[in-house]
This record gives sequence, structure tokens and C-alpha cells, in this order.
Amino acid sequence: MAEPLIEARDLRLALPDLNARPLFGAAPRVEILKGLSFDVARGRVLGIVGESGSGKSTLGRCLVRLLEPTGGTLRFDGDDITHADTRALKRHRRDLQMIFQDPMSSLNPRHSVLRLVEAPMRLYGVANAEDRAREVLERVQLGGAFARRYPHQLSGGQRQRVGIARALALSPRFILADEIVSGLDVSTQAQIIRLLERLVDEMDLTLAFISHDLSVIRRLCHEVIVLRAGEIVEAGPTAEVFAAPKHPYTAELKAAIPLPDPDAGWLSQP
Amino acid sequence: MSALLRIEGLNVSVGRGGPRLLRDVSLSVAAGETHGLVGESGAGKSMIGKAIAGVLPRGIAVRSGRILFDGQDLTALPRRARRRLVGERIAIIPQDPLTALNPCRRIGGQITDRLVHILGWDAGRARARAAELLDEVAIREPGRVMQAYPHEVSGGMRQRVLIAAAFAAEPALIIADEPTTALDVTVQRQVLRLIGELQARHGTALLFVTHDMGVVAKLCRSLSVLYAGKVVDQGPAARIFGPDPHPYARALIAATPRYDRPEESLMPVPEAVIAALDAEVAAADRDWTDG
Amino acid sequence: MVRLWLAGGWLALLLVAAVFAPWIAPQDPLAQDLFLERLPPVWAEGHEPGYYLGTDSLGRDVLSRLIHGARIALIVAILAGGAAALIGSVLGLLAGYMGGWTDRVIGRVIDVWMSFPPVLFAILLVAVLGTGLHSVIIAIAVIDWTRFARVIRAETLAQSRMDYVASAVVIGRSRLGILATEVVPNVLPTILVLLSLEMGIAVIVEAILSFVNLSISSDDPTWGGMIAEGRTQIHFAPWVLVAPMVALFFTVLAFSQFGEGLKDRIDPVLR
Amino acid sequence: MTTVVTLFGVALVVFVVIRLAPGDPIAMMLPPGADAEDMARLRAAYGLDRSVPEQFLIWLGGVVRGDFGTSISLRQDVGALVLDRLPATLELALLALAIAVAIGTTLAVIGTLRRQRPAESAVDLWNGMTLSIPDFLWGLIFILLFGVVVPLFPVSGRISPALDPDYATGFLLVESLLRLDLRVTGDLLHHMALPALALALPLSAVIAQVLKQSLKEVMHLDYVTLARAKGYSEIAVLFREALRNAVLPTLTLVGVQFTFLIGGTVIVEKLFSYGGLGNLAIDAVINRDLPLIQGIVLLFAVLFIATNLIVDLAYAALNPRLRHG
Repeated sequence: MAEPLIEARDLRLALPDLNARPLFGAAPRVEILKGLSFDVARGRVLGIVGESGSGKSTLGRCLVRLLEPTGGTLRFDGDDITHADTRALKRHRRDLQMIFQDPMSSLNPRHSVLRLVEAPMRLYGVANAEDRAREVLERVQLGGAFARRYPHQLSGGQRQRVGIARALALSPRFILADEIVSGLDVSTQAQIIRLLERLVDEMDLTLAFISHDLSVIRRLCHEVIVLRAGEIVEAGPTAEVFAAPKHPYTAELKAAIPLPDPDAGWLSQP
Repeated sequence: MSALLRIEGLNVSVGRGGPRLLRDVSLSVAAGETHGLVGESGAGKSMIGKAIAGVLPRGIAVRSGRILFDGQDLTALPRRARRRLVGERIAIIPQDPLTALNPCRRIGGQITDRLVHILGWDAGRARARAAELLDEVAIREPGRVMQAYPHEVSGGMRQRVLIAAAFAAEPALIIADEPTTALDVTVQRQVLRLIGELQARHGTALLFVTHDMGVVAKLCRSLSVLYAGKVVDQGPAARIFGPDPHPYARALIAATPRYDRPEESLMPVPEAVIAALDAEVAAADRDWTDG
Repeated sequence: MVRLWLAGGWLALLLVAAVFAPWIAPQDPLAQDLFLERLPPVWAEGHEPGYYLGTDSLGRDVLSRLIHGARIALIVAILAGGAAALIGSVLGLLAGYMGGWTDRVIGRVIDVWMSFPPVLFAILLVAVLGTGLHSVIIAIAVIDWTRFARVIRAETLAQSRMDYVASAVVIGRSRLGILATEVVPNVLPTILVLLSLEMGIAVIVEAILSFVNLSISSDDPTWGGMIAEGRTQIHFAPWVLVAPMVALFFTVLAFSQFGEGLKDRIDPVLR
Repeated sequence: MTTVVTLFGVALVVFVVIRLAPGDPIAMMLPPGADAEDMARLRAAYGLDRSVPEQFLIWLGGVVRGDFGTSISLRQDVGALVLDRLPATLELALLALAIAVAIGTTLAVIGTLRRQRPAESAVDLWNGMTLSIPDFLWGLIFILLFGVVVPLFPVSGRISPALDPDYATGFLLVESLLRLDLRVTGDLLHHMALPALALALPLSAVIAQVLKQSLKEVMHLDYVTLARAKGYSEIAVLFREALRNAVLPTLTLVGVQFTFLIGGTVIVEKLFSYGGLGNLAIDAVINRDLPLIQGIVLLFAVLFIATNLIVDLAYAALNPRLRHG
């Protein structure tokens, strides 16, 4: 099998503890990621699932190098980017894109939809940036008049589409999606997931998809890693993990999901 | 069996003649029963609970319809009498445990408030009752927790405190407004279980507001499905989740992700269904005049 | 909306008066005539034609001095306000965006600056620099930049934590590029609102300095100088005090209301 | 620690600024035609013949020992002069603060209880105006209205000369109250009313605006809704649940604004010929009285820093989150 696009080995991250601020000396550090090893294979979708405090968003920000890991190695396409500085990263930036959880905060309120999607292409001097941007917007079903609108004039689902279009603009080789449907209504969530699914198929994207919702992960992802308190408790092909969870925590997570079938006994199950 | 709560033709709007947030809502909840209110954001599901408790935001008011609680029409009661009745017999479990406790007051006082100030209990008896309740929601050191400020306890603990406070005065009806939306699934399950147990033990009726079809399915015998402030489907869960739902209810269920049948879940709501609902709402608005 | 137009209208009027002062003013603002001292305004008994708002104790025309005073007021407002805005915003942006020791140094300087009573500091600076319009402008800029720096620093800090800054990092924009495209456009409205407020403050500070006789030579028509003069004549010729006070009142009100109106105008884009 | 650094910075800046002054204070002190020898002698007496860093260190050394030097124009000990005037200014500033808090809180509570009604618009309009007009202009307006048009209040001085009591401290208002010397108290308040109100109005608007805004935000929070559902009336909800939380963000701002108010006493005292620090300060600047200027500015800085310290302590006392550790 070909070399994976992203290779994480014993990845660690410790941040200064903001709650404990001693009078003298450096603040003690808390380990948020405790030695994670996994791969993201080319053309595959990796699900990263966990509850709050599991470190899943922090891990995401390390993968696109918004944060610098404090230990282990992170390889992208064979290159060690664990501690790469801004200059060294520059080469890879256009290949490592991200879709944010909260589009209201991740879309600059003063820029139009077109400008938001165009900006990355202009930065890299892509020819016909405007036409290309309109094309990408078309792909996320925001054609025509949407280009001229501003984020506050859009619905939550539409904003998230803009976020997706912006991430697609540079035709990156890797996209990180961080809880991108958690703030949306179920009907909108269904549309966004369907859209993402189609894009993955059509454009052969490599994706890491962070979510707290096992059901969504099950639908979208080929492989999954289950995170708890900064450690991987289980990893493997999604179908297998769901069919027969090896770790009790995975089983507990799965059992806690209320499926939309009436079942009075569910509450009293252990 | 007569209903504990019966809402008849409730209309709520922003200002006089402004847009309607609830459109002719009718429903009834029997004593000890659990009724679910589901819908997407903007469907007006929280508004119903706020209208019952009389805590609608400024500028939003009941325009017509009746809210019969134990035979009395709440909308017709004088303000003071209504506040007293609601204070004694109806309680709310709010959504966000972070903002639902006053950060400047100790937890104990926030549980006993209602007992001391509305029911006129003496402080000692109220504190004993609060300790008892905290024990019921599986908080191990009630004395210590009552002395603590909200920021000193965990999020899950805060939600338990809020549940204890809701049951403190043995209300006949509890309105739970998305009480588990901010929680992780494992914690959600514990909290739902806790609410269910307390409700059964105290014989309280529960109006459970949520956007999650899964939670309703597990918790409620009957439910109302809302769209744009209008009840589009109402009845036993067995029917709505079973053979004969309204097309919109069916669509919401189909849109809900499920790990056991991934291919059949996450179905977008058909545009035809939405169009039909919008036409219905528009037609209803044409006929409606501000009473 | 109404207040934006009202305030803007008054400021426009002031601007016209300032630019065309020599042509509009009915009299020479400096001409003294002891036979015409303390003439009442035109609606009162005993007035002289051509002296619409009366004269002061040296027989100088109040209206003409008021119109020429608008010049000095606006020059100070624009230059001092602009300079304070420039210094304060740049330092605030630097502190908020760079963080680290830059932030600590600038923050400490702001702390020190804020520990001076501003009016006393201004009087002190002008006393040191020597009276004159330029010292007034320098003094105001040197003192009031902190008003900008404090607010802009906080705002920049808040902006830097937004996800759209992270998203600009992800597409590979440089730090300077992010400052220019993501941060500054979102901070600019605040700067404009503060600038409008600051211009009102500058007008007042100039008046205060003239009042304690430190601005420019006491012959020159300044509103503060007129107020100082009027304060001594308050029982004999109250109009000498009232006219510049009213002008000052409306100008300060107009600047602040213009700022507030501007904020409302710009705000909806954000929400 | 940071306090000391800030104070040191203030002292340094004042020192440098003053030493840049072109005017020669010694020349101003002597009659015209004094010879060079006299000037040199005087200069040496005030230590002005040494280098600027040396002068700074000497002055700093004095300050640490509590010696602020001798005023050049008044030929008195700076420390004594300043302490003599401080009570008048403190009483004025604190009276203004009390007025501002009273007006501001009342307006905020009215604006919140009657929100989205005409009363709220009226409160907003009044705030907008009082906020933008500074103390200097308010002072002038009051002098004109209540000193000349309807002469209800005296417009200069701190107390009627006939009543000037021979008290042990300079805190005349406080001491007259303690001695139950109510005629003196009344006369003092009569004199202080206009300057205090001029200082208070802008601050009252800040308090009203910020407190109203944070009350409005708090009144939307779940715990307030919960309190309403418990059966409390709107007023009870506001005072029991909302006010204390809304006061916290207001408090920090009031601290900063109170330092502006203290700064404002400089010009307002001048305007009302009120015998406090501010009046002394302006005279000192005009007379180039270097030691006196330094002393006064340093005292103002201490007042500012003390204000911030008190606000921090009050904040911690009111906010349970900061109470432990």
C-alpha cells in the first residue's frame, strides 16, 4: 500500500496551565495530547471522535499546524513538519486546509462571499481567480447572487458551505473538518454531510473529520479513531469498530446514543 | 382523565400585529405524563414553555388562546396570582447549566429560594429538604455543595443541582427546555435517567423541549412536532415513530443520523414537504387577525 | 440616523465658517473700539447694527471672534485628533497583535501615561513647550494617544483570537498580511468612532488651555479665550460667555453624536 | 511591584518634561537686575546647578525619606502644602462620585425596568448628552444658570469666610458632620454642589450606560428567567439576582472613570476658585514651581493607583470566583 498522506507518531502537546499561575517561574504544563500515533491514508476519510475534553480539536489544530506539537513527529507527504517554521510550512500551506466549527467566527464579517473564497487563490496567484471561485461556489450550491452577500446575510448552513468552498479553493490535498455540523439543525446537517460525501467522491479528497457524533462518523468515515483524555482508546475501519467495539469506552459511547426508535427500556439499561 | 395542562389555540406574537411565533397551538399533558415538543430552531418549541411559565421576553406576548393549568386559565389570572401559582406548581429545567445558576450566590440558596420565599418555609426546613434532594440526584456531599459557588462544581454537577432545584417544591409540572443539549452523550444519558427516575417517584408531569428526535423517542409517550410555530403532528410516539407520521415528522426522523443504518439516515428533508408546510402557514396567516 | 445628519450638519457648518472666516465674519475679530464696548446682541435694547452677538469689554465683535475661533478649534480637532489616533492606533495594534514583550512595554507606558491627570499634564506640556497652536496640538496628541491605544489593543487582541485569523494562517497568509486584511478592517470602525470623540475632546482641551491663558496669544480669537474673558464679565455682559459656550457645547455634542451615529451605521455589518 | 514601577515611571516622565522647560524659575524668583552671583547661589540652594540625572536621584532620595523638597514660589515644604490641600480635593471628588453613583444607578434601574418603553429612550437621550459634555462645560453652564441667571449657589470658594472653622483636620465636611456642626456642613455642601455636580454628570452617564447594558445582558440569562419562573416580581428579580452580577463589569470601568474625575478636579477647581490641589497645581505650573509640580503630579498618580487598587479589591470581594486563592 502507498505511503499515507499524514503520519503521526507519538504526537504530544502540552500547554501551560492557565488556571494555575504561580508567582514565580513558568506555569506548569498540562498534557493535552498524550502520544498519538495514526495515519491518514490518501483519498480516505478519517473520523476523529471523542467527548469534550478529549483533545480532538487540539489534535485537529496540530494536524494543520495551527499549533506546534511539543513531542513526537508529524509527517505530511513524507516531509517532517512537526516543528517546521512559517517559511518551511509555506510550501505545504495550500495543501493543508481546514473547515472551522463556527462559520460566524471563521468568516471575516467584512468580506463578501466571493472575496472570502477568492482570497486564497489570489494569494497564490491562481489565474482567473474570480471564475474559479464562482465555480467552487457552484459546487457547494451557492451559485449566482450568493457571491455578493456577506456572512451575516446567510443562514447557518449556507455559511458552512462558504467555509467548505474556501477550503476547497486551493484544491488542497488534505482538509480538516472540525465539528462542522455540530451547530446545525438536523435537516441542514443532513444536507452538509451529503454535500461533503459527494465532494469526497468527486474530488478524491483526503479528509479528517472531527465530531462528537458517532452516527455521523459512521456514515462518512472510512476509518475512525476514538479519543479519550488525549489518548486513542480504539482505532480501525469504521464498520468494524461499530460492529464490535473492542474498548468498553467505545461501547459505552455507542450505547449512549439515543436512536430515533421508541424504547422505554433504553433509559434504565445499565 | 382530565388534563393537568391544556393549551387551546395559543397565539404568541412580537408586538401587536407583528410576526406570529406560535400559531394556534393546542396540546394537553396529563398529570405524571411526559410530552415532547420537537422542532428545528425557530419552530417556537421553547416559546411554549416560556408562555406557560409567564417568562416571555419583553415585547413578545400571548395574543389569544388559553393556557389551562389544573382548570385555571393562566392568561386570565392577575399578574401576582399567576406568579404565585407558577412559583408553587411549575418549575423549569433550563438548557445551559453554565448560565442557569447565579454565579454570585451559593448553590444552597438557589435551591431553597422557592421554598423560603414563595412557600414560606423556615430556613432550616428548606435546607434539610435541599440536602435531601441533592442526595436524590446522587450528589455525595450535599452540605459541601450547598455551601459552594456554582463555579466551584463541575458542569454535570451543576445540571444535577438544577434538577434538584426544579423538584424542590414538588411541582405538578416541569418544563425541561433542552436540558441536555450542551452535554456529552454519556452525561446526557445519566441526566435523562435521573429526570426520568425523579419524575416517576414524584408523579410530576414533564414537558420536554428538544430538537433531538432520538431523545424524544426514548423519553416521551406522546409528542408534538412543530414547524414555524405551528403543531404539524401530535400524538403517541408509537404512531409518529411508527407507521403513520406526518410527512414532515417522517422527514425529521429520516434526517437524524443513526449508526445502525447509516445509509437510511441523514436524508435531507424533501423540498416538497417544506413547500407544503410554508403554504399552509401562509394560508393560516391570511385568515388570522390580531384579536 | 437623524442624529448623524444633525451632527454632521453642524460640523459642516463649522467647517464652512472656519474655511471662509475672513469673508463671512462681519467685523475684524481683532479690532478694538472702546466706544463700542459691551454692546448687547441684536435682539436686546441698545445694540448697534453689524454687531449681531454684541461686543466684549474691548469692543470686539463677538460673532466675528466666534467664527474665527472655529478655525482654531477645527485645526486643533483635526490635527491633534488625527495625530493621537495615528500614534495610539499603531501602538495599540502592535501591542495587541504582537503580544509578548512588545505588549508588555507598550502596556506599561500606557499605565504610566494613565496615571497623570490629563488636563494638568496638558497644561504642564504647553507650559514647557511654550504657548502657541503647535504646542497645543502636540500636547493633546502626546497625552490622548492612550485613549486609542487602550481600546485598540483590546480590540485587536479579541480579533486575533477569531477563527478567521486562524483561517488566514491556514491559507498561508503572512503575519503582516493578516494584520492588513483581517484585523485592521475590523478595528477601523472603532478607530473612526474614537477619532470623532477625540476631536470633540481636543476642542475642549484647547478651550481649557485658552481658558487658563496658555493656548495662543490672548488677542487671537479662541473660544476658550472668549470664555475666560466672558467669565470676568459674567455680571455685566453675559453674552460674551454664552456665545462661545453654546458653540463649544454644540460642537462637542456634534462630534460625539457623529461618532455614535457612525457606530450604529457600521455595526449592522458586524452582526 | 508594578505599582512601584509605574510610580517611578511617572516621576521620571515629569522630571524629564519639566527639565526640558526653557523658562528659568530662578530668574522668575528674583527681582530684575539681580546679579549672576545671586542667581548661582539660589540655584545651588535648590540643587539646580547639578546635572539632570543627579537632580533626579537627589529628589528621589528625598521622596523615599518623605521629603518632597521646598516650593520655589511659595517657599514652603511641598509635602505640607500638598497635604494641606489634599482633603479639599478628596472631599470634592468623593462627593462627586457619590452623586454620580446615585444618579447613574437610578437611571440604569429605571431604564432596565421600563425597557422598550419611552422612559428608556429618555434615559438614553439624557445619557448621550451628559456623556459627551465634559465637566469643564458643565461647570460653565452651572455658573451661568445657578450663579447668575438664578443665583441659588455660590460660584467660588469652598466655604463662606465668616464660617471658616478652626478644625483639626482639612476634611472639613467629614469633621463638621462628626462635630454635628451642621451650619458648616450646609455651607460646605452649598459651595461644593455645583463643582461636584459638574464633575459627577459625565461619570453618572458612564455608570448609567454601562450598568444598564450589563443589566440588560444579565436579565436575559437563564438564571434570571428561572428566578422569574420561581415567582419573583420583576423588581425583586432585578435586585436579588441581576444587580450584583451587573455591577461587576461596571465596577472596573468606574475605577478608570473615577481617575478621570480626579483629573477633572484640576480645571473644575480653577473654574470655581475652589481651594484644592488642582488650583494649586495650575498656579504651580504657571509659576514654574518645579518641586511643587513634581509633588502634586506624584500625589495624583498615587491617587489614581490607589483608586485602581481599591477597585480591584472591591471586585474580588464581590466576585466569588476570585475569592479563594
